[in-house]
Amino acid sequence: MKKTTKLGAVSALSLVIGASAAFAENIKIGFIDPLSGPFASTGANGLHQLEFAADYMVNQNGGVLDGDMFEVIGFDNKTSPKESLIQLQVAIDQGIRYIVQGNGSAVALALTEAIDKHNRRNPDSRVLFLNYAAVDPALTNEKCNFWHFRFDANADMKMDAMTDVIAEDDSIKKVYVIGQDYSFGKAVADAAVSMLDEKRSDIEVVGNELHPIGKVKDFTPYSRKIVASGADAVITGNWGADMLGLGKSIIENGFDGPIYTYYGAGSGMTAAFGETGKGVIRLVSEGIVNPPPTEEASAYYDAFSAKYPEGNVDQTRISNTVGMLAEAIKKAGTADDVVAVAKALEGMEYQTIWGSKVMMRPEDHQAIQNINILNHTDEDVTYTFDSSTFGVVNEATVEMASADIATTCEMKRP
Amino acid sequence: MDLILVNLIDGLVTGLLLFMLSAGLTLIFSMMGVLNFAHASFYMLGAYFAYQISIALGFWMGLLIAPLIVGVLGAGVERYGLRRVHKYGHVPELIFTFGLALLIEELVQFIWGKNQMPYNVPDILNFTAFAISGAAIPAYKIFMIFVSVAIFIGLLFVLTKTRVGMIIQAALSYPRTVEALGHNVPLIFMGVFGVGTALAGVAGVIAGPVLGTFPGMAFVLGSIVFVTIVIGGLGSLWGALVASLLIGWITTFAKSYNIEMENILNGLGISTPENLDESIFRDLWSLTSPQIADILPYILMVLILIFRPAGLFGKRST
Amino acid sequence: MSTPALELKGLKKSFGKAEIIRGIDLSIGKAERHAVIGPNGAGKSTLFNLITARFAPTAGTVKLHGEDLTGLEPFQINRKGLSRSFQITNIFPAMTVFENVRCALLWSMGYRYSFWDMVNRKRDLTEGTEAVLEQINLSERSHLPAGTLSYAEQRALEIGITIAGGANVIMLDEPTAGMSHSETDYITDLILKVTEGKTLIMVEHDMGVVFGLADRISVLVYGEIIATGKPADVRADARVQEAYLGAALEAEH
Amino acid sequence: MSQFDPDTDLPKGARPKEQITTDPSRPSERMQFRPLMIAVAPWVIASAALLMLPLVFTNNSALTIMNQMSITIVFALAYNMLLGQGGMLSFGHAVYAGVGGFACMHIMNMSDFFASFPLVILPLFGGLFGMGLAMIVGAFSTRSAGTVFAMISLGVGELIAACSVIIVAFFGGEGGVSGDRTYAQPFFGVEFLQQIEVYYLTAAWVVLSALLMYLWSRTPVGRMANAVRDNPERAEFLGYSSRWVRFYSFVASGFFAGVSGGLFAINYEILTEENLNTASSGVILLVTFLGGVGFFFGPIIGAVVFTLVQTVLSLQTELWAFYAGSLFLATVMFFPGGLAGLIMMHVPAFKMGRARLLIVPYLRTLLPAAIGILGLAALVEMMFHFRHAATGDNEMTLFWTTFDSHAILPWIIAGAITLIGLGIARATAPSLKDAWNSANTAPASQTVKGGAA
Repeated sequence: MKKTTKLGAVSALSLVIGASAAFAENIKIGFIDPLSGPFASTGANGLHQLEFAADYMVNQNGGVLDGDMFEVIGFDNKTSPKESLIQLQVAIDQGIRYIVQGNGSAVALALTEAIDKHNRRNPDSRVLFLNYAAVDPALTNEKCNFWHFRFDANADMKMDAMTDVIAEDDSIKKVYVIGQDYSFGKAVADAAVSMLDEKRSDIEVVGNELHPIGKVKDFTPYSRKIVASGADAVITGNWGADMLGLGKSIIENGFDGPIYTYYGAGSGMTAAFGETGKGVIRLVSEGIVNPPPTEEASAYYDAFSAKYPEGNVDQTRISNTVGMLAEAIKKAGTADDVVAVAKALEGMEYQTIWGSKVMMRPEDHQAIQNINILNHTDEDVTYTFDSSTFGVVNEATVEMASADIATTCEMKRP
Repeated sequence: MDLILVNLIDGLVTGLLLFMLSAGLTLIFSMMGVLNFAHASFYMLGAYFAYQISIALGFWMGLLIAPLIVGVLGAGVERYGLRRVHKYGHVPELIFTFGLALLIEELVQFIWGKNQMPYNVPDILNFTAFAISGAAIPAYKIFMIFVSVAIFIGLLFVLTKTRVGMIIQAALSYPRTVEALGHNVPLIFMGVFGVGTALAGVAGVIAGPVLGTFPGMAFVLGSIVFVTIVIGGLGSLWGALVASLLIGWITTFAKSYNIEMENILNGLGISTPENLDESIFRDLWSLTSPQIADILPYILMVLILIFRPAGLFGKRST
Repeated sequence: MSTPALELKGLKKSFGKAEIIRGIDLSIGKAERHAVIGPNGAGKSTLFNLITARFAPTAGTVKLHGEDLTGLEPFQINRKGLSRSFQITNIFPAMTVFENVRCALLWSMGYRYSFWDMVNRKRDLTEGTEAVLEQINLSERSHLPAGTLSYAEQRALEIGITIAGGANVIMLDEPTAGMSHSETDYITDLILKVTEGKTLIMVEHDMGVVFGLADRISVLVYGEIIATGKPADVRADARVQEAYLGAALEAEH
Repeated sequence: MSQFDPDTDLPKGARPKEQITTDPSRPSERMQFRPLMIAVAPWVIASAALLMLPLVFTNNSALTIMNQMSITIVFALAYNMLLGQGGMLSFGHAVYAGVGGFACMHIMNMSDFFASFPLVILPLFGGLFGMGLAMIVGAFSTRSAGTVFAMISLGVGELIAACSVIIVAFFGGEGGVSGDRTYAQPFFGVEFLQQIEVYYLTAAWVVLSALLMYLWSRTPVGRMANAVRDNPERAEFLGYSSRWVRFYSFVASGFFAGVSGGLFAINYEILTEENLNTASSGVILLVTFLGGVGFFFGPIIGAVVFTLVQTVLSLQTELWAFYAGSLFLATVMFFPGGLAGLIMMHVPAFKMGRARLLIVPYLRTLLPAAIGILGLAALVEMMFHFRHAATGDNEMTLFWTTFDSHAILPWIIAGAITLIGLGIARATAPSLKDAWNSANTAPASQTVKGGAA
């Protein structure tokens, strides 16, 4: 917040007098995500985690290269692709060469194309796009480009891990797939059906449906169908209010099997699920906070909690993003030549503070890492979320998940 | 089928909740001509206030006090805001409520932050009332039905049996005449606005625990409330009730049964194109009723406005 | 005999159970000045609204120059040469006086729904508007918003709007209602001047105006015409005197 | 005398009884008595300003923001053809801009066709598609004005917005439809690779569209739109069908909305669901109203101010929407004519040559008021920081000053500034009022008809 305000003032001033603002020593990282509007909570939490990671992992260790510090600047895109593109331009004009974004595949798709075009048209001010959470497989497949790096596992990889776990659970015979009616929701559903069929053809998909995104006020009718179908497990890619609404409604209407989710924790959701979600909500994610994997991780989390008592480290990949960027800059020996930094990132193997390894696959700039299935509970939770007594505890780990997953990416390198 | 009965109950809950919002709005709209875009914001305020009160005094005090606060706030908005704008005409009034909705959302975020609030069903109601062939009906839903019906009966009683109600009914049809008879129309406006927003507050209090208490809850509700009162006919309480229930049931049933467009079209004698994936109408063919359930009320509204602009129960053209 | 300018046959109108117009037959010749009089609530304004298709009749027909108007919209009737004013001043208050009159000229001058002509670059429009303003003595006021005019001026403007389009059948609904003596005289002269050679049908309460202007008079009582004829004949009609005129005539004599 | 017809006495959406519009016809009338020069002058000045602006604001982000303003200007002017000139309140106008834009994106992706003509005419296609959709919807929605029209526009807007995620073939689902503008035929060697080239293209279209929309308001059907807005019944008795007049306005508005969509497509090279949704429709209503619906140039001011608030102020503070909401409320409560109305309030004083009487009183009242309001904003920001900033992050920067938001002194200073500023403004307000009255009253020696009412 502090930095946002200060740099905002500078940027506006430079805008008014029409001067360029590329003078600082710092390595600037532009964070373009919603900071106002309905999805502001996720965006603001992400910004806090990024600022903290930059501070804790880089700046407090003396920075990179010759003591250059990471400086995170927040830009509010209001979840709008249009605003994102405007803010991208503002960020580039401020001398920012690293763009971090995660919320919303629509925004990510708009940004990756805009950055690709920008870099082609303006070789002097090229930027890299570090995507920490937009999971649309297209970003590392048909829409891939040299400037985009994804530090999260994509939707298919997460589904691969999720179905691995489901396949091993013999009590699951019937699965219900439900999601939001848009590209990501459809991708999740398609992946679930095809992968379940491949791994456990005896599992019956008793329901597969899409509901309007962000428009459903009451999920009861959907829950009724799920309960009536006799499903043993539910798979959903829902996020935000749609996740909470669906989850609460399913449980309330008498379902007690596991609900496998992509985005079922943090941002107030863990607190809101509370007791009702215990033992029901399963989350597919990368990175473990419970049980604490390493001492380093515990120190990191404790420091974060001291700074943001109400915040969660619910996206460990953000710290990986910062760590890997710092490594790449060190390796390239420059922060200004983003092509060199990108080349350093390609194929990098990185030991995370969370006790696992991340490999940036050069073919499609997709991070390969462990994927975990976490359980929402209040037992044995060291680090709880949302100032509640609940948190997510690791239940199963898929090592270096989908390392060989195919990609259609035809990377064009400069 | 048993599911029909379950859906009837679920649709009833949705419809009655909608009714609590639309009842106030239809009175406000038909009396004052104000398209109150901030109505859903008062619903949100109801939920947040109730959450805050429930932390200290429990759910029941929240149910009692929160709507009162919302109503007083609403009356204040009418007295110090809308009344001032009223003389400029209806478009400025509408813009005023628009701006107010924006401001309330921002204020809520300012005070309570951006996350969802852990506002939950009280323990005493947190059990399954009964189950119909495996589908659980939570006790809280029964409670919601009771509250809504009680409010409807109360409202009907006030409007038809009391002196104030008579004046309001007269003011609905002939505002100037009522003024000429020496009634204090501005005071009635303020009262109606206050009561209308308090009703929205009640809806927020009881809906918050099940539908979620978050800054976007007013936005998610959106314009469906306007759709309800237009379908029902402006100024008609019965119309609002019928339209609310209609919308509740239509959306519930559309979501509960996967009616596929392909079946409908085939039924109409149109055969599925061979290579569906390449057809430009492929999205139309793969349409299912749950996908469009929430836009059905809008289709219904447009059709009604084209063929019966007064709405189902309206006496005059909107 | 030539076709009458306006011909009503068996015209009826009910609102619910109340029959307001109970079968009217009336024929008004070309260039005739015809007044419709009658006590309050006799249905005079309703009759006007039926002729101009503001209301749809329950039964009967209206013919303009022999042409049946049934089922036509007000604007279509206007285009056939019938124009009317209203009992309550009905102008465009936010527009200037000039603009009011010019709007009334647009259709008749053939501009229709044109979106390629610039109104202020059209000499014929400007001159036509100025001519009408001249006729109604509002040239001085032409650039004021119409809503700021005095009541009598607004009535004069309304008459101006009504006649501007060049209609040959003019209907005026109580043009002098609520006016002082001098204002009434002013409007009466104006009506005489602007309806020269046109068919005029007017509803009026002021007997001075009626007998000063009208060639023929119809008396409407409870939705029926009880007498039609020259002023002198109507004045002499016993039923009329009984039903309506008695008091007024006595007061006048 | 009652102004109201007892039959239709009730408040209606588009009842013109207290129309806040000031008549735009008057300038036109003046025009005929004045040389063409004066009519043309504003357009020449505006065009010159648009040409020169990039020399002042050189960086790309400024150009991007100015492009965004231009697009909003075209859209807001198109919207005001409905709201201000035609008295029709639409809650779903974004769909016409959006569909025009989507059509342009699809044209961009038809590589052979797109390569056969220069990019500059692309917005024309957007306009035609916007117009086509407006003709379909207008066929049934323009039958009546007021609430019926408003609600149909809302319903249709919601339907088409919902289609955007369902009909993927045309709207591209969540990700939208994207393309590359540079594949068009080069226009005199210009390939529109750079922001500045796009800026001039957009600026040319803004001037052209604004001019056409202005001229439209001077045509017979444009004049009758005003007449129908004020008094549809009277218009019918002048030979015009209210419905058809509304239809023509609606279609023209759809055309220019589509043009703005085409410009959007060129600028951003992507269209998504947000170009169609009701939030965008609501924003354009607010923008238009903020600028002032009663004046042709009102929406232009609204578009400029709103874009600044949304894009530049949001860089400063997370609370930008809070300030935007307050701005709308203040405008609607105190200046219902919008910002343009506020400016035009001063015209009588200028005409009488007495505007200079206002300068000193304005400074005396508005300066302290502005300082007071800034103080208030500072308090709000401090409160926000106090409540939501990270623990230990006590330091905040406001108005180029860094301080500790948990210390008492900054609060006292901000509070004092607020109180003193607003206090002085309040104390000097009566003298401003007097000055206003005297500036708007002609001196006794001179008689001016119909002075300031």
